[in-house]
Amino acid sequence: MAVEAREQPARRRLRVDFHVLGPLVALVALVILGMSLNDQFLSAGNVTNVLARSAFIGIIAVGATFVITIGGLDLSVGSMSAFLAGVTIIILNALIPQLGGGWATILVGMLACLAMGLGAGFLNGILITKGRIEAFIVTLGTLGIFRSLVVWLANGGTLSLDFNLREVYRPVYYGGVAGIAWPIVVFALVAVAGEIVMRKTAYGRHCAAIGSNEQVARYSAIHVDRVRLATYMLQGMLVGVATIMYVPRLGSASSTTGLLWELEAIAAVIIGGTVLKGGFGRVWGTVVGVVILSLIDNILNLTDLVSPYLNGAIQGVIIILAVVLQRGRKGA
Amino acid sequence: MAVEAREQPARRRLRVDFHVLGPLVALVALVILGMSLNDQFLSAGNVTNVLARSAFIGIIAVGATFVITIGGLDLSVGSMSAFLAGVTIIILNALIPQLGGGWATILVGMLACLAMGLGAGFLNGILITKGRIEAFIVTLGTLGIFRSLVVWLANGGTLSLDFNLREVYRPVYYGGVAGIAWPIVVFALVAVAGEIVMRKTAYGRHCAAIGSNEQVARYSAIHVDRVRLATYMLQGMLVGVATIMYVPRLGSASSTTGLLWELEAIAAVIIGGTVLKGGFGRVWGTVVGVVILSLIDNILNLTDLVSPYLNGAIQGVIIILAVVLQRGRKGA
Amino acid sequence: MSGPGPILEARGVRKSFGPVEVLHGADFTLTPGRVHALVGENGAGKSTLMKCLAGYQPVSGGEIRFFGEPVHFADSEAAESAGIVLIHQEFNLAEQLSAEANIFLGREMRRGFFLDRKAMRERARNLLEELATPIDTRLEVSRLSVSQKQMVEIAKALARNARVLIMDEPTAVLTGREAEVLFAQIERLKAAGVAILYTSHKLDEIARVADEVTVLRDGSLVAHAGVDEMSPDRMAELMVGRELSDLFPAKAGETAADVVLSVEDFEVPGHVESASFKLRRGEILGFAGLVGAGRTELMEGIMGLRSARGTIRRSGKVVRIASPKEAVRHGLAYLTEDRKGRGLLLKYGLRENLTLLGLDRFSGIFVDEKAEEAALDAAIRRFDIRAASKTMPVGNLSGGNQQKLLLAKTMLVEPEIVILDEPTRGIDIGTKQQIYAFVHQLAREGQAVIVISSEMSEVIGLCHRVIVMRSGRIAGEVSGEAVTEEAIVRRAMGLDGEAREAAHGS
Amino acid sequence: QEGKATIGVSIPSATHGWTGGVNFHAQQAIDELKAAYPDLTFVLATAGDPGKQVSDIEDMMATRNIDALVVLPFESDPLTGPVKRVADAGKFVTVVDRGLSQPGIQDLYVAGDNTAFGRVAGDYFKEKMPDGGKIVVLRGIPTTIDNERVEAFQKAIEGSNIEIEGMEHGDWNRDKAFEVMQDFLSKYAEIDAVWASDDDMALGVIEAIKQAGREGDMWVLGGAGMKQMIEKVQAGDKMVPADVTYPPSMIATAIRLTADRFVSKAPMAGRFVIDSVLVTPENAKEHYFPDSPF
Ligand SMILES: Nc1ncnc2c1ncn2[C@@H]1O[C@H](COP(=O)(O)OP(=O)(O)OP(=O)(O)O)[C@@H](O)[C@H]1O
Ligand SMILES: Nc1ncnc2c1ncn2[C@@H]1O[C@H](COP(=O)(O)OP(=O)(O)OP(=O)(O)O)[C@@H](O)[C@H]1O
Ligand SMILES: [Mg+2]
Ligand SMILES: [Mg+2]
Repeated sequence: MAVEAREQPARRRLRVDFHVLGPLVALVALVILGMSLNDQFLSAGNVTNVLARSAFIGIIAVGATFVITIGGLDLSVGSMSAFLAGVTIIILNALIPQLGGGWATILVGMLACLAMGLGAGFLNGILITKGRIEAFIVTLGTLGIFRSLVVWLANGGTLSLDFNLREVYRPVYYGGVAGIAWPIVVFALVAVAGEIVMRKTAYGRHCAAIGSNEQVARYSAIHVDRVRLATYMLQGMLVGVATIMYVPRLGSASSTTGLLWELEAIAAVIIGGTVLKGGFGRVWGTVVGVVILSLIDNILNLTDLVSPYLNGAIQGVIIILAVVLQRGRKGA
Repeated sequence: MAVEAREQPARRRLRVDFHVLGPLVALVALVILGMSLNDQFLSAGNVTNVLARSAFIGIIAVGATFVITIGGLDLSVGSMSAFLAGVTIIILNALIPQLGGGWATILVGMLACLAMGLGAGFLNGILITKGRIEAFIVTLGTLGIFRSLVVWLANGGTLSLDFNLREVYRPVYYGGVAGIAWPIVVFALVAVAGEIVMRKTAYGRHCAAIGSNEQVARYSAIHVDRVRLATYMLQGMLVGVATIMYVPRLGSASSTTGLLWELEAIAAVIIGGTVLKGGFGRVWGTVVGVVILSLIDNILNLTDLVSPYLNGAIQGVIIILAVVLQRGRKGA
Repeated sequence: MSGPGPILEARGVRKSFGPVEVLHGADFTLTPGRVHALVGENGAGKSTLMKCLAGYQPVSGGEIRFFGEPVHFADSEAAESAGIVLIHQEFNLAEQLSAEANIFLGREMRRGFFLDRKAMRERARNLLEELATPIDTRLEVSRLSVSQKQMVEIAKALARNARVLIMDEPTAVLTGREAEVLFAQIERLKAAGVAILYTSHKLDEIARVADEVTVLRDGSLVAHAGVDEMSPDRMAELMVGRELSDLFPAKAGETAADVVLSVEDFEVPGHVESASFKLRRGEILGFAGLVGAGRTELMEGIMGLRSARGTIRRSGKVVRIASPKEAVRHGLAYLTEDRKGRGLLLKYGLRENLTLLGLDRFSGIFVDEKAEEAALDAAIRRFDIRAASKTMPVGNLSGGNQQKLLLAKTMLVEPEIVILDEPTRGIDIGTKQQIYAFVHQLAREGQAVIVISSEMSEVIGLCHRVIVMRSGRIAGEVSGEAVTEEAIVRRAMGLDGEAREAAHGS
Repeated sequence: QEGKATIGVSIPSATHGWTGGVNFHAQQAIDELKAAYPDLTFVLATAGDPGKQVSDIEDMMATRNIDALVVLPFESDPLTGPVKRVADAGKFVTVVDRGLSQPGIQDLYVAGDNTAFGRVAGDYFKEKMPDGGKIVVLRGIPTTIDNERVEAFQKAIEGSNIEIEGMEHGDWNRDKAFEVMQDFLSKYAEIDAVWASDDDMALGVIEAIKQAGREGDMWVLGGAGMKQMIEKVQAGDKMVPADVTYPPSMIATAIRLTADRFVSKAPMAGRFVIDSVLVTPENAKEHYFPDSPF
């Protein structure tokens, strides 16, 4: 929020390049650090782990990139994911008697999860556009609502997927195609699609225009409210996709599911170079941001350099450094 | 972030009034609700409890009003408070041998707490201004850092103030003057001072100008970076003030101290009518926002209307409704 | 104080943005008590030279002298404390702050620790009254009209007690009447020994206020003379580099073609009441009126940009237009008067801005960037847009070129009915001529054009028929030979006898 | 290599008093064992949510080549599958405190007994209030653990005249408990006792009671065995007549037992239940650890 403005065009050229390369530089630095700390770091197993688990936040963060680009914010994604996971599990368990414990049930559950994601996004979106309430407040409110509902549904405990069904569903997280785990495949597809939508479609252009200057967008015959609503629905749907991948990983939902994902997603988006105040978004940057965040956790597990109490501090320092790298050397 | 835009001046007049009255209307509605649900609601004891509790968040939120007005954000306030509380307790305990267990020690501890608050704010501010890093990222980073440090200092447990010193210090939270508890007095003073600074001083005006249009501020010979740095330091100092009031309450600091205060503070600021994207701030609105949030908890505890699992949902709904009231009836 | 020595000079000033040099060694002198005008085409480098003089941009070569001594202003603040004040071409106001706060921003009056709000309000009110803009100084700037904003901007500069006042197209958004108020202030400042640098594309104004004139073409000085030695026509020639024929093309006769748009009993709450008018094929219909008459609001209402009531017929059929998109679908397009706030995305490049309104023409599933590029090339040719690069943020374009781009954007949807709100705001005289020719061509081809303009000569020279608005109502209509300044002003003022007195400008 | 082994320890991060104690004891045990057996390597990871804990375990498997895993599951259900995979890979698995949802996965189970925790507390209430009375209850973070405890408590006081007036979540958080108790005190003119269900919460509750000046009216039962609370019990504090243990040191027991498996080759398997016992002034000494931060 601080940056930009001051015109110093001679320097700007350089800064722009750094801005593009920045997240990548930070990523490479982290990979080198990881390699030097542990020789298993680049093993297929570890790389798969890191990427697969970043898929949830990653898929959500792609949606968040759009939301932030239109100048909005969605704080509810983590709770929404918990809520969707909870209801999906309830639905799946309930369907077993009718549809049996096989793929039919799971497919219906998946569709339900997507549909509910769209619905939850619609709720956020309609309150923001028609209700004319700040996105921050709306999604802070729905954050509480979704989180409470999942606790209530779970009666304060945990909602668990039927054990046999879990075995059928498992490969969706743990399986893969051509040696690549499904979550990675789905994340990659979502990211590529997101990047294309952002850069190559009228919708992406409209998002940037609205975030950049809502009035200009309105005067340019853009249905501002409609685009905004669509964006929150897109975010909701992507939370649904993430949840579909998440349920087979842990097979349960509780009050702690998806905790603070919203913060992680927003952080990834900003680290990736999207502007928090809207008007400019970069999906591939978000992907890099997500992987950076995921790598930090992984690297902290690779060594016992510091007291685990200080993990949070190291994370904080690395997040700041990753963004400093983006800005380029100040003096240059 | 969504709102504004479409000019409808006939209606505008009305909406502006609602915008001014909105938070108050919501507050009054909550008070009426509280009264109707429990006859103890307006008892001196309960009113004192609610106001005294809201003092910490309140004092911090006054600072957050300035930070948000300049177009910034400070996510670190909660952890900062925990960190300050932790270090202050360590200092206080360490000073007893030299200065004895009396007010001398406590005064030195208070000053140290304020100084460290200023220092922590300076750290945030300097990274944002000189480092040219987004406030969101910087304060997300320092959030992790402060929180980790307090856990580390407490060895994962709780830092407790020396028992005898605590008895001396206690009145700072539990005592009062003319029947009004100290936290309420201090909160009121900070709020009044904040409102005056915001409205009556050049600094307040410069904050709004920077948040509204940084370029214009720069062109108007405002030292943008200096004002911004000062604002983060002000925020840090106010966190220090809040912490001074907090320590005597339970005499301890741990990893849970100040958890999610940042979110509550920001929510209070926005409910109070300050614009999240900067450019306009209203301290008295923030005060109302803080009290609203505090009342919601209080009312939920005073009644058994709903399953406690759903408390979060009710909170969410009321937060949204409180802001809807600000917008006025859409149809009107 | 009004000694003859120069106070601020540019000596061989060069300025480059990246690889592109836009000023190639400019010399320029400001003398206390004199008004030195700077004229030139859009993108000639006028604003750039002014920013260099006022410390907003460092020079790349040459030097700035202050009282004969070379100076290097670190920033605008340093220049301002030396008494050099610039009124920007684009608004430079914090929209969410009050007019009073803007006027004193960074230079607040204080009483001890606190703001002396009473004194500031008093002074702000006086300043604005002197500028004949009696607005409530507590109003948020975002709620002011463009001309009111400009007056606030001028008041802000006046409040700074400048020794050198640099004004970048201050009258672009003012009517003749308001410009007169400004000129009176300029006279006053001159008498007080202030050195003034003045630019405008309204060349007759130059003749009116300036003592000397410098002509800039493509970043180089081409002439400098006393104002008596250079007629507006000569200025125009020097600027453009060729002789200019008549500014306005010959008007075709009145058309009796079919009505393409008819508006009945139209109401925009708070702004416009019971407005009715008809627009024919091939017609250029002018809308005149004083500032705040509600012309903009009427058009925005028609375009679905404001909530409004009333009947709109498109070629006889009643249509409902609830959003700008529907308006475009019905063949209407609107060029906003506020290019910075409502027209262009300043941080984006030319291509994105050009196609934003008509983006569906360039997109199936994906946006066809090649087609966009082609459209941009065509627009650059057709509207003579001068940009150092096609990818530069349009915020860095010269003001006039921004306006041309905005016009290109509006025309890209090939509307049958074009509503142009202040179409030549900030456009140089050569380009103006092109735009007028362009409007005529549109009309000849059978499109219908509405022109809202505060430049009386433009309305008179261009339009077949003129509707005059006053306080949100249609006050009258003149057409054909009857389109004269007097007739318009009389209706705009709602007066009869005083009409002649009130006629100025043009 | 004989005696050489890497032991992974995965625990929740120190987000409240009890988990803080777990962190402390885990680190202590690791430090001691490292000093005693240089051939043992330990990998300690702390997680703020179940997802992160699963990631930690995955990382230990992929990059740290652990031979054994000691895990205190954040929640039983989500950890069951991942821990099973560790066991399936032939690693020695010790589960602490919360059991997994499927039986037979772990080699060693050092179990806390949440049901006993609630029951012991409930029995104490019944004993202390033979004629019944009005009490309020502060619950923890809504989780299975909390549910088990509260259900056991309710079951234990069934049939007595003890009446639960109010029950709210204090989230095992001192500040939150303080505020909830303030409101309970406003709401109920008559409260005879409080089941705070956790020592951290109990400390907040006591503060609120003191503030209201109703110290004489009611007593408080916490839980877990925090140093400060044991001190109060020992000192015969009227407000804190007893406490119920739920020792965070069970993690140390588990780590030591697991290490033994590698250094002494003792066939280590089975189930160790760490009982929840009532601490009274009589036995308080046995439960007092002055060095613990908890
Ligand atoms: N910050 C900038 N970066 C790059 N190019 C710039 C920048 N500012 C101005 N230019 C370019 O410099 C040239 C001169 O612009 P300038 O604004 O000085 O023109 P002008 O004479 O004021 O024109 P107008 O009459 O349209 O206002 C233009 O080609 C413009 O695109
Ligand atoms: N005193 C005032 N207070 C608040 N807003 C005002 C005031 N006077 C005018 N306005 C605003 O100014 C606008 C009308 O001025 P505007 O100049 O756009 O009208 P116009 O008829 O289109 O004239 P022009 O096109 O010549 O500027 C309206 O948006 C109105 O809200
Ligand atoms: Mg210019
Ligand atoms: Mg207008």
